[in-house]
Amino acid sequence: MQSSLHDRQHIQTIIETALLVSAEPLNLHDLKKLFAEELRAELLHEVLEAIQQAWQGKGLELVKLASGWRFRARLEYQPYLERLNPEKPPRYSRAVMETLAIIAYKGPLTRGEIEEIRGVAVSTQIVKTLEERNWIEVVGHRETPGRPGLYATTKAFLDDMGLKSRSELPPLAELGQLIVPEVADQ
Amino acid sequence: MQSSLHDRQHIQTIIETALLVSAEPLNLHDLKKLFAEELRAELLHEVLEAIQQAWQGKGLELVKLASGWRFRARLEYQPYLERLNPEKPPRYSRAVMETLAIIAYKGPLTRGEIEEIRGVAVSTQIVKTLEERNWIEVVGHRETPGRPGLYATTKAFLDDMGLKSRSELPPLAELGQLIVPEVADQ
Amino acid sequence: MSHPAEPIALLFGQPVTELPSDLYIPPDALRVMLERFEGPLDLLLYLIRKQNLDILDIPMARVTAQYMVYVEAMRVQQLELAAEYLLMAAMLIEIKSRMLLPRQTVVEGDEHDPRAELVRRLLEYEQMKLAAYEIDQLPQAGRDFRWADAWFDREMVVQLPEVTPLDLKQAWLALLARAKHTKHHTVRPDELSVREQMSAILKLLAGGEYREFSQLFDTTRGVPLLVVSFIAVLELTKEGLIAVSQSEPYQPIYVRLASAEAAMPAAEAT
Repeated sequence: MQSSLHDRQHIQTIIETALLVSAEPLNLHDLKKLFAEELRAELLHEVLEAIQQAWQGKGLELVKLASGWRFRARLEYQPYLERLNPEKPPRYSRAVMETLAIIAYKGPLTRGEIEEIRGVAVSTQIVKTLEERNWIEVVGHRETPGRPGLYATTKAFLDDMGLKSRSELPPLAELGQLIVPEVADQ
Repeated sequence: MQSSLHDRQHIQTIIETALLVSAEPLNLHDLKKLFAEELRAELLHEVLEAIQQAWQGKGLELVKLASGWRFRARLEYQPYLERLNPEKPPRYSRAVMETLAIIAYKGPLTRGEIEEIRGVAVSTQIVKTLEERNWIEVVGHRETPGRPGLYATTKAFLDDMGLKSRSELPPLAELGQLIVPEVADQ
Repeated sequence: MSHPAEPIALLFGQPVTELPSDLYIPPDALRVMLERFEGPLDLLLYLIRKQNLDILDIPMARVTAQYMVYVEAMRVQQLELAAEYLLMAAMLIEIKSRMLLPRQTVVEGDEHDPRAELVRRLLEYEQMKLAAYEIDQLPQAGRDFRWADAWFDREMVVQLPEVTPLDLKQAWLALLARAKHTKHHTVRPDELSVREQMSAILKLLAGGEYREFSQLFDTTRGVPLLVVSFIAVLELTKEGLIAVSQSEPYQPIYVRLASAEAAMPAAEAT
């Protein structure tokens, strides 16, 4: 009994180590290859479960994928790991930013009204991008033909901007004194 | 106190996770980047030591190398892990190893100077093999005709040998007592 | 080849035991053997060791004689490599001839002893050869141990673009610069809260039901907000977005979405 428990612990350490150093997921067939003796699939499953248990509350988790088992960083640690090799954060296109600015400063207003200000069409993709980000929403409908939706920015948008209310948006009052360049820069 | 202990545990888990997923050794500077707040180097050292302690008797060990800290499988698990990937990396030829040793102990030096010590030409293939392994690199040029490149070993070489610095290389046999071993021991 | 297996040369885990013991060796064996040496220094070291010679007092004649036999074999097989061996042979012969000459002037200061130079090179090479062996004995990544390599799934977290209020202002400015509609779109800060309040009221009424007018006002957040809310209601009415109704004076005022008027009957019909 004593020795079998000891063996079990040893098997578990070997499997855990193999999973931690392997660049690819390992399936049961791979794991069996680690040992000279034939291991029962049942035992392997028990050991894998024990490893999962042992890693509760740690930074990695043992996950089963289509191609096998693999350790990966838990979702909640990703933000820290991202900092190690920060990828350049993606940027929204000018079209998205302008649409957002118009809705933020002038909403609620319809897509047609946004297009009027921008002078160009606002694609469905732009609206979808901002809706999926949960930064804009339809808060009502204009009683004109087609009953177009009225877009406004959301509370989540203000939260993400670190603002308490829309009145905290950078004031545009001093615009009159600004020398507006002929061409939108860049 | 309670919360500081909790923080400490959290910091430890984050660092451990980063070290387990990193494809490169992480130095203190890297580890600091994981956190938004400034961490004291002293605290980091304590945490690294705590992680080393926590992995006692497990399949991996945290080692300090030339370019930072990294987890590796303990040597005694290699026989098991080899069963997974039976293709062993090739042992380098004596010509490669002698060239490497000369660069490690006498570098930076030129190819001509290596040839002088070896008494035989150093083929381009040898240099390429070591460069591709990222074990040697050109660190400068000798200001003689042809400006030959000066080769030195890299940090990656020390890392791969599990060494912190060149001073940890096996000590050279003393010239006076240079008695060729009767038997190539092992 | 009479000796039992006993390694004589360092060949990294492969002890060499089948080396010829003297000069009388068939050329084929020589060829095989010479391939195992890393050059003339290596071969010379072997010969010195093999004959149990004091490395600091090399008997040039014997070593050179043997050496020439090897070199001859090399020359037949592999001319390119032989050049280095020939160079060494020339050096050995030079040393030998010097020693045969009577020493006339005793140590002319800086006249260097070619023997000393050879010994220095042999020692240095031997040192490096041993060092190479030692390095090869170190546990090596990939060969003797594996690095940890757990998975960090970057794709699991979609990185969203970051936007700051200043970016918004920039976008707005660019817009204005392009449209040259500066005057039309000048927005005063206080107007912002009105439009924000308009959104809030529209959301409140989104269900389509009537709301009591007073429900639109949050009395706990100060007079300015009440005023702004009131202006928002007026603005929404003006824009035809909401309908305000009161059956009789002093009766509660009800508000609902203007669109609900069109929508309600249809809803009731079903």
